[in-house]
Amino acid sequence: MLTRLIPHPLLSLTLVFVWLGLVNTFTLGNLLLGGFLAIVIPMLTAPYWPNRPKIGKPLKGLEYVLIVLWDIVVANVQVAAIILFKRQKNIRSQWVVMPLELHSAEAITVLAGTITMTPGTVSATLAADGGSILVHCLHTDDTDAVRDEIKTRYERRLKEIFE
Amino acid sequence: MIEAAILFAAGCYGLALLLDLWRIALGPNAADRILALDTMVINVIALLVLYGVWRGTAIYFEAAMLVAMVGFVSTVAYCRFLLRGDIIE
Amino acid sequence: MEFLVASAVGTMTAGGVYLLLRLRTFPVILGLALLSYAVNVFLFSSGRLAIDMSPILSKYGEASYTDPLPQALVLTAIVISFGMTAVLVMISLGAFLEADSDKIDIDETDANEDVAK
Amino acid sequence: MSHWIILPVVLPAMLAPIIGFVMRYDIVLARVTSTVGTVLLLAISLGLVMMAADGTTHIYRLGDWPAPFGIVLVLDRLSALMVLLTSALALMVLLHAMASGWDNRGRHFHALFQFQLMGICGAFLTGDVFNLFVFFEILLIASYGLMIHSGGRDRMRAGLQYVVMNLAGSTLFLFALGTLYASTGTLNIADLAAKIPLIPAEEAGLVRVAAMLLMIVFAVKAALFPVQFWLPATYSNAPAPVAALFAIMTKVGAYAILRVHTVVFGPGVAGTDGMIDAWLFPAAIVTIALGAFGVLGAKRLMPLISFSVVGSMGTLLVAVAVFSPVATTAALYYMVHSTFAAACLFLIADLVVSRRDGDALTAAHPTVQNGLFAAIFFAAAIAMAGMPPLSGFLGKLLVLDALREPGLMGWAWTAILAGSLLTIVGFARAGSTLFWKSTAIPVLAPEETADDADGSDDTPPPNRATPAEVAPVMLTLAALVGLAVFAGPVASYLEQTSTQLFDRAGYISAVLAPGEET
Amino acid sequence: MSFIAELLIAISLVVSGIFGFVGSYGLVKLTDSLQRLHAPTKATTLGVGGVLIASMIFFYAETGYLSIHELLISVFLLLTAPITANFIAKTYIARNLKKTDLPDSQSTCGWSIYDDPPESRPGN
Amino acid sequence: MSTSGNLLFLIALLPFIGALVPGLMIRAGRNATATFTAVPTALALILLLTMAPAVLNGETIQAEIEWLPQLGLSVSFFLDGLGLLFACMILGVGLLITLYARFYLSGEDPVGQFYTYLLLFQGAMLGIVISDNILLLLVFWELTSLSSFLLIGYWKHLPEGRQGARMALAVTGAGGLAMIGGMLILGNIAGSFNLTDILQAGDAIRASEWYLPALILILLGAFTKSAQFPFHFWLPHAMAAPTPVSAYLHSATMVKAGVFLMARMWPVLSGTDAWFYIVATTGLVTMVLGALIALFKDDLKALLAFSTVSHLGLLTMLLGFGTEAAAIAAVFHIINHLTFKAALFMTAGIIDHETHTRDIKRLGGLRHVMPLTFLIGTVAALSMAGIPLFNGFLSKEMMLEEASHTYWAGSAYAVPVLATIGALLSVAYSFRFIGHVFLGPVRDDYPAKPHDPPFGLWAAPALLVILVVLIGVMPFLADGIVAAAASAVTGAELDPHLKIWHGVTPALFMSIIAVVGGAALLALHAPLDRAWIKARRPEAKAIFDGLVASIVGLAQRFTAGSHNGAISRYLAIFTVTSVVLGAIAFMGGGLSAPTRDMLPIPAVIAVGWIMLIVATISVVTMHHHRFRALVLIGIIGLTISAGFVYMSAPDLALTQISVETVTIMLLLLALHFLPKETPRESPMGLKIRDGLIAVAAGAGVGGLSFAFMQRDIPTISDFHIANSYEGGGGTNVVNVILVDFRGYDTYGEIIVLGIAGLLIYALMHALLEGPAARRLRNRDYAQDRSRDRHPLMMVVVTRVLMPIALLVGIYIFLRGHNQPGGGFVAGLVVAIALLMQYMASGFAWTQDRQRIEYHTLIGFGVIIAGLTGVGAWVFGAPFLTSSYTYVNLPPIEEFELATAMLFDLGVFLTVLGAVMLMLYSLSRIARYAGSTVNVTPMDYDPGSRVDDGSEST
Ligand code: NA
Ligand code: NA
Repeated sequence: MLTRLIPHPLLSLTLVFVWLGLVNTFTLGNLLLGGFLAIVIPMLTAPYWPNRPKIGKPLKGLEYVLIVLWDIVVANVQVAAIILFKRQKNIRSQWVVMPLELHSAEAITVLAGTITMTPGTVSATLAADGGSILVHCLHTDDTDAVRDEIKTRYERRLKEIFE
Repeated sequence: MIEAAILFAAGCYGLALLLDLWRIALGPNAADRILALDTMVINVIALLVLYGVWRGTAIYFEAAMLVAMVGFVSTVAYCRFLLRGDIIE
Repeated sequence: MEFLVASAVGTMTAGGVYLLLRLRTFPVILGLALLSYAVNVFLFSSGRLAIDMSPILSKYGEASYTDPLPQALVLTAIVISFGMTAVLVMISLGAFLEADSDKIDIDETDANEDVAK
Repeated sequence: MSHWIILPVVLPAMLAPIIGFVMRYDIVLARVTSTVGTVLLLAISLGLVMMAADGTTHIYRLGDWPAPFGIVLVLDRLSALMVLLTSALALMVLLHAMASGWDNRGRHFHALFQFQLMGICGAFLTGDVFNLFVFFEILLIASYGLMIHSGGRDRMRAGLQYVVMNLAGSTLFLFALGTLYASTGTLNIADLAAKIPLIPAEEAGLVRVAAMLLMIVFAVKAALFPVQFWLPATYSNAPAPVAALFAIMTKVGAYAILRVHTVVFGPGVAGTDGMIDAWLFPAAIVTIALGAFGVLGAKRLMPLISFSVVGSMGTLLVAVAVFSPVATTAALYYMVHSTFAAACLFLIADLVVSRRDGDALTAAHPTVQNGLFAAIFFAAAIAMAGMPPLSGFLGKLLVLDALREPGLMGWAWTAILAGSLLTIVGFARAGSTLFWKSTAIPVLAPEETADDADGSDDTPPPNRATPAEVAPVMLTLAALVGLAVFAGPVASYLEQTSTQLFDRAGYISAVLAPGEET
Repeated sequence: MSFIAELLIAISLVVSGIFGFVGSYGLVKLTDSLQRLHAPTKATTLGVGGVLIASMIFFYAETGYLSIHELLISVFLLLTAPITANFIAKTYIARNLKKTDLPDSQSTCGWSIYDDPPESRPGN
Repeated sequence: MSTSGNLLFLIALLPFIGALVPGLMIRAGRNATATFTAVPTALALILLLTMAPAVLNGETIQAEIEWLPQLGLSVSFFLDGLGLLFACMILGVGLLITLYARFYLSGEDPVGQFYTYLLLFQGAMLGIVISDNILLLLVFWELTSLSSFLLIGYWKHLPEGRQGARMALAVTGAGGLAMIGGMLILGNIAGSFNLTDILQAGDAIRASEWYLPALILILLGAFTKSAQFPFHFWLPHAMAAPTPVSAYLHSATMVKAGVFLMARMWPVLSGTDAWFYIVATTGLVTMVLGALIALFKDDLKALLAFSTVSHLGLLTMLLGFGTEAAAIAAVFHIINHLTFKAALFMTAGIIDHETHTRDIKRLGGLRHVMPLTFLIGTVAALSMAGIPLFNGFLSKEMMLEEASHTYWAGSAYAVPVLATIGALLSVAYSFRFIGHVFLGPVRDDYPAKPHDPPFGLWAAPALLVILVVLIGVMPFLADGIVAAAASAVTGAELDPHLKIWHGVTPALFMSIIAVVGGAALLALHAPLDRAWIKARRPEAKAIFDGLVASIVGLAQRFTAGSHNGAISRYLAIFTVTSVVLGAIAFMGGGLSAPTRDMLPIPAVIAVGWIMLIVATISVVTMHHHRFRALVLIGIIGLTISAGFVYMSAPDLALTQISVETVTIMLLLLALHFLPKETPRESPMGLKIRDGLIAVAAGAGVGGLSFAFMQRDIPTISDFHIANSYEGGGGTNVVNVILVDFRGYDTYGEIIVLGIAGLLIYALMHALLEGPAARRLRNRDYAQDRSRDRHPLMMVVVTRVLMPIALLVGIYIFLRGHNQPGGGFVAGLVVAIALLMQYMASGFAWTQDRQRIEYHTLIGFGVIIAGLTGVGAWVFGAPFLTSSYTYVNLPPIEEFELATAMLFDLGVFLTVLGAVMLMLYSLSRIARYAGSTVNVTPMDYDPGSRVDDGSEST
């Protein structure tokens, strides 16, 4: 029953925050309205999200977010430096193939997103069975190092969170 | 100080827009153009928020948010068109 | 500023008219799209230009507002031209699928050839 | 508070979604609803004509906002007349569409039809130029749907051209409205009429541009030279009942010229005085010539009728161009007449063409009821060409009589009379080929057709027209006869109508009067 | 408004402006389409982030309320930017590269641009 | 002296009532039809005769009903001597023709139609002669053209009939149209269209500067109708009609309408040099020419037709003389010509009927086999020749008498000589009719074996020749009617004494010359005929046909060339017209001095301007690459939206950007089916032309907006700002205008969208049911596609984004009344959210989970908006009157409820429904084009590898 009422609790919670963010003033009325919408909208959209991803450790999730945010800042500075100061001919871009241990679609998506947001890498495509990610690396000499860092820094954590 | 910073940021984004335009006009391939347009969208979002800060009002916020939303959708649509032909299969 | 707006309207109109006069449906659609941008800005400019005077009434004190009426007219015009564009797109698609040609002019000899095909 | 005035808009606007969205799987239900709605509309418009007959200008303030700030509907004799004309024509066309089965040859005919009526009635009733634009768009988009109803290659291509032309026209409309608002600060017709005369002639540049552009916009709808090119292909490729309904669409353009360019930029307004007439008149003359030449040169029946519509618009606009009450009376009479005449021709053409292999003007096996069709066609052609005893002749006489000013007479009379001659000859050639020459070809019995080894077996043997199919044509003819027989009373209503139209002060004070509804 | 607030706002704006510019500069400077992909998708997110932070501080300093709706735009961009980049990359690959230009997927299937997904489900 | 006689209405109406009879009676057989057709005619004649004594006494009988008083058109009739004469002729001969036709027409001919047309014609003709209103006269005049068109074309399977009918209609129709002009002028000069009034105003009319145009126009009508040179050529071709028609229309009645008109207008128009020279000369020329041609016609009916032309010329000439004596002669000759010519036509019909030929060269000797016909024909022909003791002699004598003392341009001989030649030729062809048809030996090669016809056929001509002889011997019998008619023509009391012997006058000599000369000429006929056949002369029919063909050809070429389906040219003309007329309009006015200072240009705005200009120019230069053009359009939309934000129009910005996105989606969906490139086919000249037009239009529009942006004016929107909050309950004035002040516009606008949805849906069905569907099926859209249709990442992100986007949509909807936003933008945002889902997981999968049909959404939207408007009626307020209230529900803070929001909900639903229905329709077409249906939300869910029991289906 509760699953039917709130099919995706995390989504509902997000929606309440988004609503408060939208109206940008915290009042009881807004909270009630936000809460109401946070229940109604996921109910309406539930058919489009048939499965319910398991989030094993939400606190790990928070840790992951903070790490990624920090990495994004760093990535920006690094990439900015490459763009501004490196000569074109000295930029060595390479493909990196990332075999995946993750199976959850949500986890794979987060990983791919993280790769794109972090140092000098863009996830270009997935294998048709979701078994690996093709990553484009802006500038590196050691593709294995890149792969390993992604594996240890992100994939391991995501595996903990989602599985 | 804020005024100056706003002016600086606006100048940066203005230049950025021109560079985006340069890339869209020259291409050479479609992916470049889509990328440049997407960048342009993001620069415009920044400018809209910047304008809100400058005028000290929040009424331009929705515009920025909406631009973010539709910018995403249209970028995906442009890509899907090139990838699959039919954007809604 | 006024000059920029006016010249932009003029340029978009010129571009729109040029494309409107092309011989295939797609450029014509693009032309009408450009024209509708142009006419929207034109209509908007009939309320004169104003910076940061959005016609959203402030609850505090006196403020001056730009003319809201042309904005409302432009909104109506945008919506209508959206509906029209959708219809135009669909009909041009229909004409293309029926005739197997996206020429916009109907040429008698051309039409006969098509039938012969 | 009388809500009658808005009923011609609200009734179809409420019925159309019900037909289109609720009853969309049941043609019978749609037919019944559509018919009941149109009959009601006719009854309402009769009521409105009676309401307006006493000469009062009735105002309906939408949203209860006073003019010029809100939108008002204005019911005077002219708008009442136009609404009545629309609904009467609509009923005839609807009956034909149902009897001939046209309405079932594609989706959503009835919903589009009701929306079309809503748009037309709204355009006639509004007292606001921007709202006029909105209702133009409604009637146009509905007409796009009706135009391409049931599809097909030629219709689709012609429909595309129709849409493109009108989108260009709508764009110009907005440019004109922007200019108008920018130079007057108002959109209400009465308010414009009050403000524009105050603009001194030497500062009237912008207003003049607006007036001129508006005239071109309306001219596109009214098929005036040089923006008439779209009409023949559109009308001749539209489904016949739709073409018949379109007979009123050109009149919307003429109406708009009458309303706006009489009340707002009318005679005596310093800034725009004489500007419109100077262009409208020669353009109308050329339009007559184009129509007449087209009738004579047409190789197919539907274009022939379409060109006769062009010619009739020319005659109508020649009278409009004078901008005097007498000429306007003539124009109005001719407008009513030519609407029914065009509709009658398109409907009879449908009866004939649907029983032949296309509308080419060549001799073919005569249809089963050759004599009947020939007689109706003859009568309709007489009306359209302006031969007695039907209303066309009286309309033409009125127009000629109204154009007695020495400067205009030579051109106008020559054009109208020579145009009539070419039209008569064109119709005579067409009719004698279609109905007379065909009798030289023996009628094929149905079984012979079936035995025909040439493989022309895809044309079904011609079937007899049912009374229901013939009745609408007869109704249009009856309208023409009625218009001729009761020409006196009709003309006296129209005389009062044009007097009221030219009473600008009366219009302004009625619309802008504060408070009480009249 | 406190000096600290002003300073923070100014710094955020300047940082934002720099990154905004660099993103587009990279777009023009880099010669390879895949390289260009790195420039705007990274730099502009932080660029916009900077303005948004500035805006938040500004409104907090002005009104005393914490305005959080700026965060929504950031969240939105963070969610969508990877997808956008992914699509653009695929578009480039699909239109400009051959299957052999890419390394092996090291999985049971090839890259999804060129290979169909496995027939793991009935009706798929 | 005039008396009112409402019987006139009945008389005028009877033929038209009679026209209905054959249609009913034809079921009862031919005899019944003929009999009952005769009844109304007979009745009318009897009624007419009851009035005759009064008219002969000099009274006029009048009756009037108003018809179109605004024009001065009334149904008014009057009967005077002239009218009486003609009316009697029309009805009397009508009766005879009814009888004759019954026996003449064959069993295969549709007799009912014939009598209907005949009576229509009779009514029209009768109307002409008793009309007291010249506009009414015009009505009947044109009706005779129309009904004669039907009668001439009666044998519709014969090309001669059709062509003859069209020619007659064209010529007499043209004349009729000219006459309309003439009559209108005449009425304007006289100040009335009533004939009796006009007849009083002769002096004023002749003095008017408009006299000559009126005269010429009216005479054009009369001359064409009465087949006067050079319009005479249609009459012989009208002989394709059945003989009863020829006898009735083309000898007795219709062709006399022109003569009648000249007689009718005689008091008004005659008496001037113009009248004399135009009318008399035309008549004279026609008389001689007609007679000459008649002499060489071998077809009996053609001979009679040209003889009729000649006699009509004679009448015209007499009227042209403008003297009272001539008028008397004309009136008398009208009667005489009627009697002998109708009899002759009937005789010709009998001969044709019996021998199956009308070719004089194949006839001869009929005297022996058809004695009765011979008798009738000979008497009539002798009268035509002007032989004494027959009535033709009397009036011809009077004509020659008048001619003998008429001067033409100072010459005393021109008219008498030519008149004599005319008479001579007339004698010749009359004798030829007798000699070559009846006299001579009996031939054995008649196409049929001739004998005298049954009584029904010869009765009518016999009656007529009895009149020929009676009047010829006792002319005083006609005194009364001729006096009455001639008095009516001249407007003077005339009392002619018709007698056989006028003494030895010049006319007698001329007559003798004519008879002797005519006989001599006939003797020389054979060689003359050979010479005539050899001679080259203009063939009127060929000239006319050539003229018509060239006008038709010209019209065809012109129409096909001008309306050639080249919409791009139509649009070019439209644009040029707008620009040129706009410029002219502007230059006729002027501008006030600028009142506004221009706003400064910040650098970023200048950048925006550059983007807009570059993008626009790029769209134009790169439009051949359609996809690229769409990307560039994206820039324009984005820039304009940003510009709206800058220029205080946040609502516009929101709307513009979301509409633009949806529009681009639609264009992309459509482009999928269309060619991806536009061929480069415009020649350079065209490009330059279009470029010039475009620049002119752009300059015009830009200049216009630049002009008004520099000038301030007071506008009505101060009211809106002042009343938005108090009256409309909202602080977003733009939104309050949209849903309240001008909610009616918005109502219209959502209806446009609703219609668009309907239309697109209907069109989709039409396409999928037509040949387009086949084309779609055969087309392969699958080339070089990427293999991933529904990428995993997109699907996952959409699952989070869509609910957020929906939330944003609701937010924008709820705040619209007070802040930027509203139903329209909200509808688009929600549509975009759904669109995201469609793009991620595909059409079919998403559609399967769709619970509300888009049709229903539109319907509800339009109905809700409408009902909100109608709801105001309950409170006695006009449509769309809004009301609002503030609700205080503790513990929630106060919030506003406004009916305008309900209206906005209607807007929201319609927009959402319409957009989705459009996308749905396009997708259905795409699916039809061969895309397979996906059953899963993403291409492949890697999660399914480990836990197959997941609930993902
Ligand atoms: Na990125
Ligand atoms: Na709004």
